[in-house]
Amino acid sequence: MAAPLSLHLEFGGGAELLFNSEKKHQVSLPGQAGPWDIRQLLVWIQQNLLKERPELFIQGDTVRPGILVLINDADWELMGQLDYQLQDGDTVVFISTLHGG
Amino acid sequence: MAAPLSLHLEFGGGAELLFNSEKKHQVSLPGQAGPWDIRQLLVWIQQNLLKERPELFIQGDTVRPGILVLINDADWELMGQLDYQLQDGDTVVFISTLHGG
Amino acid sequence: SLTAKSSLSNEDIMRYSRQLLLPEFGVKGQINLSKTSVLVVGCGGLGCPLAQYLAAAGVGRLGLIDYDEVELNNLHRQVLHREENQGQAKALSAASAIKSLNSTVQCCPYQLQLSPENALDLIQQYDIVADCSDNVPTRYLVNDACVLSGKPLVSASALRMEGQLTIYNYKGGPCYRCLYPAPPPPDTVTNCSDGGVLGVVPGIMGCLQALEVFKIASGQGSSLHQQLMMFDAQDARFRSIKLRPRQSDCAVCGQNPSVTKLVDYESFCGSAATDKCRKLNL
Amino acid sequence: SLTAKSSLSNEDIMRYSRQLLLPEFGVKGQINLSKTSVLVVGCGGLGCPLAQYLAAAGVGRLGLIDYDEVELNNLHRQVLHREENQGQAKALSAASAIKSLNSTVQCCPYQLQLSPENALDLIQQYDIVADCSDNVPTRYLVNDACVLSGKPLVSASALRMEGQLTIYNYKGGPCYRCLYPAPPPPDTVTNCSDGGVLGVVPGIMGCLQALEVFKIASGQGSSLHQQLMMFDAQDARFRSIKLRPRQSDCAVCGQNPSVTKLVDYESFCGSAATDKCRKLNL
Ligand SMILES: [Zn+2]
Ligand SMILES: [Zn+2]
Repeated sequence: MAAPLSLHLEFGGGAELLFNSEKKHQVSLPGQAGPWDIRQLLVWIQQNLLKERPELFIQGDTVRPGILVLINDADWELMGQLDYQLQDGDTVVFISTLHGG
Repeated sequence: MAAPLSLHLEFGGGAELLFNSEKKHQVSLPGQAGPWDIRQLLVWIQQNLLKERPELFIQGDTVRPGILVLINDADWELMGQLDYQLQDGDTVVFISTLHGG
Repeated sequence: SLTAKSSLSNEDIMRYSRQLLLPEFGVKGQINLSKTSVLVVGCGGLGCPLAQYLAAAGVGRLGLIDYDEVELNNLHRQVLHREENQGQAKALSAASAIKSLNSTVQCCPYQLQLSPENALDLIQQYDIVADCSDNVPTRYLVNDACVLSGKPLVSASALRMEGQLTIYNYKGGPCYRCLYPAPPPPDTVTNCSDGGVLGVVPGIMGCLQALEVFKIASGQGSSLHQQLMMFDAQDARFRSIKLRPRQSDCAVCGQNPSVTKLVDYESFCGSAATDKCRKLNL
Repeated sequence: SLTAKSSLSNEDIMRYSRQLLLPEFGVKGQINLSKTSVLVVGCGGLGCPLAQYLAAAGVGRLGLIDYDEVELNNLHRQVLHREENQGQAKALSAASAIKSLNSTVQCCPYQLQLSPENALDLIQQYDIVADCSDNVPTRYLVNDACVLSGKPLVSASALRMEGQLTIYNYKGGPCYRCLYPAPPPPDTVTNCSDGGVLGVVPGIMGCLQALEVFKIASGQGSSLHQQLMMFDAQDARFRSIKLRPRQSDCAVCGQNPSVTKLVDYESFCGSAATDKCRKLNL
């Protein structure tokens, strides 16, 4: 059983509006048998942080189109996407793409 | 006798013009009996990096007026100034103030 | 294309003297810039400062596309237009302001909606494209047209107190579809007309966008290759993100593209190519 | 001072609708902004974009100081001026551009050199000062006058491909003299007229400077308190530095100040208050 995991979550580009308009969240994920990955983090966010209209954030087991996920300032595509195994102290950012001009 | 010290030095705002127009310098200070401080670093820079006109960079035992020194993204005044003891991996930035508009 | 220029006139030397002094730029950079044509898609909050600084610096030719007309609620951020231009075509209003700033720049206003029918023809006439548009279908359209024409796309956006800047289709970096293969659900899209925007935020992003266009045009190359720059005005913080490279399975820039000509982007996105009423009734 | 405004006209609501939508700003922020007066010291590369965006957003009163006249070599970065304004006073040229963008802003052009004789009188009439000047003596003069009058000073600078932005004399943070107690040796000072500047760099810095003025004026407060923002255009990188607080031994804002009235800043700095010929023969 691994120790609890401390994460720094950020939401931006409008995604924060689904989280009480708070952009920064310091969270602690409970210890579990194996490591936490992003797929599990999304379920945790949906159950613990997301206040309303989850379909505006999650579709199926991933984020909805138009949200970019960044792990420690890198595109999650470079880090293994849903399979990335979270480390204590990681920063994960969810950014909604802006289209205005 | 302490191990050699690896430092990341940066020059900007025009101060880089005294260093071959190179803004970033990865340097290694030789091991010595006690710790290195900024006062000693300035002497080392003058002897090893500074190509010409040292008076445009150093006056007495400190930097000339109009150059700001930053240690790991903080004003050196907050860090003990000339007496700050350098740690391996530190970033030290020398920025010339800009006045143009 | 532009007449090849191999030297600067005396007036050019006087006008651009402050940037000719820069070792990174110099006479060669100025001549390169004067040979470069840039297409600006959208003369709004981003397009105004971008066009203003590119013209001031002496870009060769500037195409200005906008189908819309100047309204009073534009003036808090669309700083090329004046009160007296209300009701006029934005493309013409912007072109007239540009001319009074630098009459030596060739300025081509297009009062039209960029569409799958006209986009390739227009984009093929330019070296660099700046996406300053305000809606999702236009962003996919501009991206696909740039990939199909092989043009670098400098793309900025702004909303509320945030901004984003990326370069697509440039030196092995991703295109817009590599990052966003599927369009966002129309319900999740907020435009400036419903979300609001602080005027100086597109000002900052349009200036940064102009800087990258400028660096590509002068021959230095953009430093935002395969990067996304994000700006949060509330805490005055910038963050640069390393992006994925070009994706081999991308629908338009991948190895076996399914998009080989422009398509119907309003249907694809389920929304109209305007920031005024965001949903399309299909 | 400005007439106290407690509500917005219908035209205000139309014009500023896109920023009234912002929860951080809203009607209260707009009314606060309309009650605020800002003094812009210098109508050059920084002052032009700053004045442009503050006026567009609806600042109450804008003072525009510049002793100089528009020259051709200004136009690559000083985007409020037009070719036809060459030879005119910059303060008047800028004021006329501002009026055509937003006629509801009170605009006060001053064609004069800010000096120890007039600085306090002028600064006392404004709530916030923006230093957009181009030389060392003026920067010390503006600083001391702001400290003696208790005004926040939003200060930007640009040279070659770099920019800096700080807020002085604000919420316990340092003043310019706290950071730079002694002036730089005149030999080490490079101005835009000898070092050059890429035009869009003061564009970016002036817009960021306007943002911080805007945040102070609307009541949100600046996020650059006791911070220095540095920009390197070559690699499109911003860096924010934590600065020292107000220094108790500062000559002007310290506990026993030696500077209690304005002094002769050209003598103090050994250079003239212009960016044209940098050395003063003493
Ligand atoms: Zn692609
Ligand atoms: Zn002080």
